[in-house]
Amino acid sequence: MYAYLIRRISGAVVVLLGISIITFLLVYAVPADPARMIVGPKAPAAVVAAVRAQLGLNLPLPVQYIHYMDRLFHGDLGTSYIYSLPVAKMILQRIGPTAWLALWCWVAELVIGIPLGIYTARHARHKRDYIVSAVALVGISLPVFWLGLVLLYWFGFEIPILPLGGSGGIQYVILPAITYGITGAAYYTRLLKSSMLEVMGQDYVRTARAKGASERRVTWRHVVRNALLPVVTFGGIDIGYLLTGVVLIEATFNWNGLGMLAYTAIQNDDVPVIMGTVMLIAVGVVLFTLLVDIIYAAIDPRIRYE
Amino acid sequence: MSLSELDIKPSQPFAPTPMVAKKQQLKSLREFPMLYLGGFIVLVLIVVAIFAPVLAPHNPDAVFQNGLNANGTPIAPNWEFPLGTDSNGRDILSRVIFGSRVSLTVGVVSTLINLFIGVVVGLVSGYFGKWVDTVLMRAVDTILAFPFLLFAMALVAVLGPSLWNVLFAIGILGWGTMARVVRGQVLSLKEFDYVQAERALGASHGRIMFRIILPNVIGPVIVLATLNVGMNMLTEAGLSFLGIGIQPPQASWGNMIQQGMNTYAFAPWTLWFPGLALVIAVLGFNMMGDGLRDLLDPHNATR
Amino acid sequence: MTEALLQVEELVKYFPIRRGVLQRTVGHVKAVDGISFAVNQGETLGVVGESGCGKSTMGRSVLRLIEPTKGKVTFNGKNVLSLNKPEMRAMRREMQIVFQDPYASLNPRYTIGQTLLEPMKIHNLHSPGERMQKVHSLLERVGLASEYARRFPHEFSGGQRQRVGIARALAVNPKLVILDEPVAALDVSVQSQVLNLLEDLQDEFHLTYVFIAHDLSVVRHISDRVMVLYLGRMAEVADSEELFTNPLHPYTKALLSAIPVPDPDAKRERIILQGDLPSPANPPSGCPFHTRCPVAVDKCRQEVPAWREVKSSHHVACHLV
Amino acid sequence: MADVLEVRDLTIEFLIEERYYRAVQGVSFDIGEGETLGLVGESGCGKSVTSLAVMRLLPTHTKVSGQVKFRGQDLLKVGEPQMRQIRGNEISMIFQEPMTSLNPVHRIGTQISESLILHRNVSAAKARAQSIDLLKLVGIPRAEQIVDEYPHQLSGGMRQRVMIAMAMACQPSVLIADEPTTALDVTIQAQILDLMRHLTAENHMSTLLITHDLGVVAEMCDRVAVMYAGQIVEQGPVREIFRHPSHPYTVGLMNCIPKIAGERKRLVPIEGNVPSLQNMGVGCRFAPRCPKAMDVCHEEPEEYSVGTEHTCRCWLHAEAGVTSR
Amino acid sequence: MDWKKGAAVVASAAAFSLVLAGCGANSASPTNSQNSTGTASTGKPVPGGNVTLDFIQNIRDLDPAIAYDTQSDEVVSQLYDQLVTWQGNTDNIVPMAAKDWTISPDGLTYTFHLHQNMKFWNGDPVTAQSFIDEFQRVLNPNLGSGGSGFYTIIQGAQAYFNKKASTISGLSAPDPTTLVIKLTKPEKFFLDTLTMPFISAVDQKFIDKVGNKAFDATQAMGSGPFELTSSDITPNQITLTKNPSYWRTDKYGNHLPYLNKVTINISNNDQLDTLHFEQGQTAWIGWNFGGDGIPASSYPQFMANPKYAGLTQSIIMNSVQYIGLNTTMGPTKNPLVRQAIEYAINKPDILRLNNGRGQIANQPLPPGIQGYVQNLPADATYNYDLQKAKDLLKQANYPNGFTIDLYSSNDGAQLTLDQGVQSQLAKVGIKVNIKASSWGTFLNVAEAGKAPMDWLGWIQDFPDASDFLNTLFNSNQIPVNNNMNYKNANVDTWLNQAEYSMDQQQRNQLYGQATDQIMKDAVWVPIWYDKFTAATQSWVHGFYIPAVGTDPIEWVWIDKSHQ
Repeated sequence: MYAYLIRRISGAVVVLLGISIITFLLVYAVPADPARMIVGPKAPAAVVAAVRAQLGLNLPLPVQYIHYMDRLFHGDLGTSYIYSLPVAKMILQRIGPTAWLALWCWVAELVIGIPLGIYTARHARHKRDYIVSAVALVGISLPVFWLGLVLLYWFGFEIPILPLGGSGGIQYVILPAITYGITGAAYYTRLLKSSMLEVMGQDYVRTARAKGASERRVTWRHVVRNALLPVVTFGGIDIGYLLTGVVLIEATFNWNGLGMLAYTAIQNDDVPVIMGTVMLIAVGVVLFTLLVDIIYAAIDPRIRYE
Repeated sequence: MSLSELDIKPSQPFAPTPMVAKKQQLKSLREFPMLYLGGFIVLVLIVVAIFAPVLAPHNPDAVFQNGLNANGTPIAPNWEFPLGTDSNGRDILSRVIFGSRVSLTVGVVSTLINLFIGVVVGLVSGYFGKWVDTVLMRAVDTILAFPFLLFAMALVAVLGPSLWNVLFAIGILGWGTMARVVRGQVLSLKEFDYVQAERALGASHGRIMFRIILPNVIGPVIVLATLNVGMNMLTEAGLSFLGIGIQPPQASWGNMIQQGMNTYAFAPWTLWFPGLALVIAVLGFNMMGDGLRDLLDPHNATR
Repeated sequence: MTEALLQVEELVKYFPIRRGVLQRTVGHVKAVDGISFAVNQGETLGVVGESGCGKSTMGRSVLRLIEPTKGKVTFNGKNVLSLNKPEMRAMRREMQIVFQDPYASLNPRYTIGQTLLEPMKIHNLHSPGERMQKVHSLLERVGLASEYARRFPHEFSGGQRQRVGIARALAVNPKLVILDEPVAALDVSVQSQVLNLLEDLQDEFHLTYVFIAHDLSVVRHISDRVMVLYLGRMAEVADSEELFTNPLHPYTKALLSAIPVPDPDAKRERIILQGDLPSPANPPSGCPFHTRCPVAVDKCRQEVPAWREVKSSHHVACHLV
Repeated sequence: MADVLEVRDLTIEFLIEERYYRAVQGVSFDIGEGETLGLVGESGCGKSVTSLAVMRLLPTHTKVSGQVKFRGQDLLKVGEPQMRQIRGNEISMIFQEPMTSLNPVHRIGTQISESLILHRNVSAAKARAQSIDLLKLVGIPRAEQIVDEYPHQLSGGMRQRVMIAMAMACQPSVLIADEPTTALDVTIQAQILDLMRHLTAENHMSTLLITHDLGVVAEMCDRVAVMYAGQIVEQGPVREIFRHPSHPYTVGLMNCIPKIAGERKRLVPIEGNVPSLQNMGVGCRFAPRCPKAMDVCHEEPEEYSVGTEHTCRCWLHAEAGVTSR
Repeated sequence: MDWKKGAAVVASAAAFSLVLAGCGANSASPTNSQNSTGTASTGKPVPGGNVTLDFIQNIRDLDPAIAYDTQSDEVVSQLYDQLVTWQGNTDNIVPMAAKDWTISPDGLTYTFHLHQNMKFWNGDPVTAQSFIDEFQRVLNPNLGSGGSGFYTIIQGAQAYFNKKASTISGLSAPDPTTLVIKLTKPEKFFLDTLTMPFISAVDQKFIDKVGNKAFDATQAMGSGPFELTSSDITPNQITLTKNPSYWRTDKYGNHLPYLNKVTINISNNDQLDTLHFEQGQTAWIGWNFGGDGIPASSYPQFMANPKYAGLTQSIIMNSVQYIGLNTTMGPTKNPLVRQAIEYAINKPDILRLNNGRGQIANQPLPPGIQGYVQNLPADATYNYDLQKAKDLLKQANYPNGFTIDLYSSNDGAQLTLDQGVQSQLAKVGIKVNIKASSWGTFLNVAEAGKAPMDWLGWIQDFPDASDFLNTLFNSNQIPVNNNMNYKNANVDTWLNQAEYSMDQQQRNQLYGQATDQIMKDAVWVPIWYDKFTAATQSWVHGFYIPAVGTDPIEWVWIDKSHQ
């Protein structure tokens, strides 16, 4: 298990290195001059030059990359060109709100998706299955920002029972989470349904029935437990997607998290912030994938890594 | 969010047999209502895209003198402009109709790029295994770990926003899932005796990969690709919403939604109609994909 | 004695077991551990053993579908393992294989005709015009109607598919066919049809068979000589009659006695072996069978028994024989 | 002799593409106290379906008619809760594939305990202790450790022993074994058959043994029923059947098996293929493959008595008269 | 559309608009009148209460030396005191930290006398040195202040900037309340530059403690009317609380400010801002400085809603929106082509796309600035005339038009305008490709003088024609500010002469000549001067749109019933 973990982690490190290089190359290809951005258009050329030198922008690209990675290993993600704040500090402050939002978005997906999955599986190929599946499909076909805006308008303004955007406690979470839940639940519904149908055809389910177990016991102890295995894997991947997809939700609901930070950074060509957030989100995705593998091993005894 | 590769279980050797066996059942609408409804929507979409110049009542880019109110606000739906006008005084119906071309092109072409890279990587990775597999799967991990939307934004920002750059960015970044699904299928298929038989007959690697294995993984790939089309259409809209999408005046539903957001408070139709068109189109592809999945699902054969 | 068509010497196939951070090889599954035999033109060699004994791996190693670790395979005077790619491709025409699972061995996307054309296309046999004719005659030869060429595998029963599998192997006119459990998945009534077909084809085309199976009565029926494998090693080889009437190795004896006989009055002394087959990743020292052998002595635990010819063309690896 | 299980006129129909097809037709048999009945036939003949019908484990949308009497009670008529009390308790079952028949995510002990907890209302701790005893009973070494292991950690033979232990947990009166050794190697098959023989004898259990292997039948059964295409074509004491097979199918089966001893001769196969469910034809179902087929075979034969408790569904024996069952 | 240059770089967030600016606008026609204290009087001010406001943009930096974008300056000006400031909604300069000042007759020496007993929030005294410290920070090239260019006219400032001197020789403090500034040349608008927050009183002791760089968007130490209580980029909220010992008073003797607490939420979403205001959550909408008034996405709604009839205020700002035509590359090299484009643009139609929020422009200078030409000569005036445009194109050998790239920022409203231009120019055969991108990318192209055609806006730093004409059309500003690469020897001469003249009459005349020439050469198509509109809640008083500078938060008070 440990060896497996170490192997997985070293694989993850390779992935992160790849991500850092590609990100670095890409953001440095952005046609905007950071030094000019920092000091503004009226600043004399000498000031621009001084800032350029300070940032090490006149060094060759590979050297810049090495410097960047060196600082990275010392926990220094650089300073935002726009906000003149340490990127690490800006990111750290936003991990919490984003994690909080992502968690609830995820919960909403599960809360909507999993019961529907069980329901459609138990009524597979019946009218009820088709209707519920179609509704779930409409959900994933909605652009999240469009739905978000409509919900925001209705439940924030027309019937003002929820806050009009902004980040904060549970009342701020409700609308974004529901929006995300609606637009993502169908993935779980679909996955759980097909997984349950498969498990329901397994021999060991027949064995359980042959032992005299009730339908409820069969469903919950034998079917759902096994059918959830792929859902767990997907859940991990999904949290990764959530971290990356949180941009739209945050922009729609004016939630001040990582997605918003990254998004404004891209709008402003704020290279250190882009680098930092992209790297962090990638680390998050990689870590969650890793975590899911571990959880998977814990709940599925067949997975033996050694 | 992209699709779950787990939706189509790679561990399960994909049995194409039921598909052929089901040919006679294709008549039965009741068996696969999703497939038919989705297919119908997609068909309508394609027809609309092809015959856009015939169907659209106006030139989509034409600015009408009577297309705006005196205070510069869009005109509500009426006989001349059935879906109203946008903030430039252009006919929304015509733009929605022409927008189908862009959305469809983005959805389909970017999916084809996904498909091409994903299938080749998955096939090579799964077939050759060993270090080839290790290297390629690291690449897939990398591509999947990227915050897709952010990265597409950055890429489009660098390349400059245009139709082709948008679909290139979506295409070049979105193949990870496809590669994983194909690889999983190949891993199980290559142990199948008919593949071994091919080797025993002395067939080359290329022949085995592309003539023997590829046709047998095509089922799940088609399902995934169909769902991907809808997904990529949504991604284009997302990029447009974030300000990096198809450049006007070329109408895409994404940039129409974005433009509509600026006027929706006093002209809600500018947001509603392009949004509705997008939802219906994406739904069509999703339904078709789900229907195909059901059709190809071996579990359904026994039920 | 004439030169054997197929000569296998000390064939070894180890699958590495990788472990740890660096995926170092920490051991091997010794699937095939030094097997030697020869098959003469027109002969049928039966290979029996329980699951995990390496019989399938051996069959595939001979054909280089799995690259053997060590050993020498001589076919028709040529060293198969030293052939380069084009030579190997040409060589594959001479040696073919029929698989166990009639459901997995045919490409579901190909019609029967396409499946049978495939070998001719690969080896560029016959003119394209003649090929279809050849397909029809092959189908008829294996007992299927020629119009079946247009159908897909799922339209056929297991026995019919197995006939197609055989026809595919014959499409390149091979000299040697390795039959890897060709009837194991078939019902008894169909199994007998296929066995008869195989016998007829052997006579007609002077084929040489290596017949791999776990069913002893089938092997007895079809083989001239029989080789018994246990954990990747040879336990006993003898002419079919000799082996079944006079088994020498305790494992062979146990195996024979374990077969249920369709005769309620048959009174036989039954040897029930204790325990499971050991893992080929960690085979027992000395004689691999000693852990389950009812007559094992100390020597069996320490020394690997030598491969000896006990009687004329009856070889056995046992200290006690 | 009191029959523990009486099956009368069992007919099973499956729904395939909106039509019902008969998989089993008019099957009748009895199993006495402590008796082993072999149900033998090729794949698709309906033998497994019959056993599942007894347990009422067939999928919904399956029509089952006839009677399945367990100690006089018709199982096809009892309510589902009552049926659950019988399953695993009075009648238990073991299956062909020990790997897939065990739940991969539950421990061995948990799976054996499940029956005990369901039917004996014992505590988890007690169930565990009993599970260990059961594992010992079926000859599993290191039972104390195995009880906490998962199915994938065991070999095929061991898993089948676990299945048997599970089936034995509540000391049922009837054991249904559906091809219990087909997936096993010969030497392991011998072990398992040996174990089953001992357990059924010691516990005086009635057994329905389903198999395609005539050898297994000859070794294990008191009586045998031969099934072909959904019908029992011949039924009788095992010795009778092997000595005097009456139905051409039974004869054919015996002739087409290669022998392990005696003279090697060319096999006499049964020509043709087993008919599929969708096209069974009319009359005797074996007629198309029967070397002795006559004109009359277009009509459905009845079960005729051909000896003591020996019946045969073939026109060749029509003169013997219909059995009185 | 809202690149109001004068200021710095960009901080466009979201797909929503934002503004950057230096300072001020000269009120052309304020819709309501204010008294001398600058409050819209509806009774005697009542101190107390809290308000919430929305900001469209993130605060970039609260260091007065660094902050150069409009949003940051809004806050910075509440936290820090400058020497002088603008009076109410006029462009009169009035005392602030300096209670009075004298200017030597040669215009080179400025002597300021500071108020006594001014204190930073931590109790440290504010002295003349506090201002000198700030001058040194602004002119320290390592700090990267965008304002350094305004102050190199001070004696020794250039040497200090070049690190050839350790102090600025032109600055001295004979006593703690006297500050003397010596210039190298007379400059008519030097006093104007001192109203900008760059030169605020700063507490060097505090800065030494936290470090020059850490003095950022999250901390501040000033002497202004409000104290920074919290500036948290998460959840993007800034809280200002009343500085209880602030020294300024109103005419009733009340100490400013009136409000106890101001909470500013950074929203990034102008639709949400509108909804917040309509729900009564925020006190007013439309920042003078930090936004372009009521957002385009809700402007028609506001103007049509009788509820807000008496609650909106508008002014025409000292800013201009224009299309620049590159004089050194592409078809627009030819003046005839540029003139053709001038004739082909229908300005009222484009203004309509902006919901009429502006006044049609005919020259770079807004009417509120001295030097504005009331009656342009005919050859510098262009009225919409398609036929003339076509004729000119024919003369220029482009009878069938040509293809050209239009660069702009990429926010939603801007794209609408770009498309308007696109469709209008199509009528004379000019095919326009829109190249809209993020601010940084756009400016990188524009400021290299490489955009064949671009849409920009300019808002001045202070109300002087120099800030427009000299900055944007002097050839010494090529390519960064004069990014259409315009070079005309006469214009250069006039502009240079006006730059250092102390005679306003002469300056006006010189700027008029330059304007005529620039328009004849058709360097820009000026489209409109921005109209700025704000709305307040009925319970909010004292808010006015300042002519120059930032919003008067310190003058705002609210009804007792809302406290």
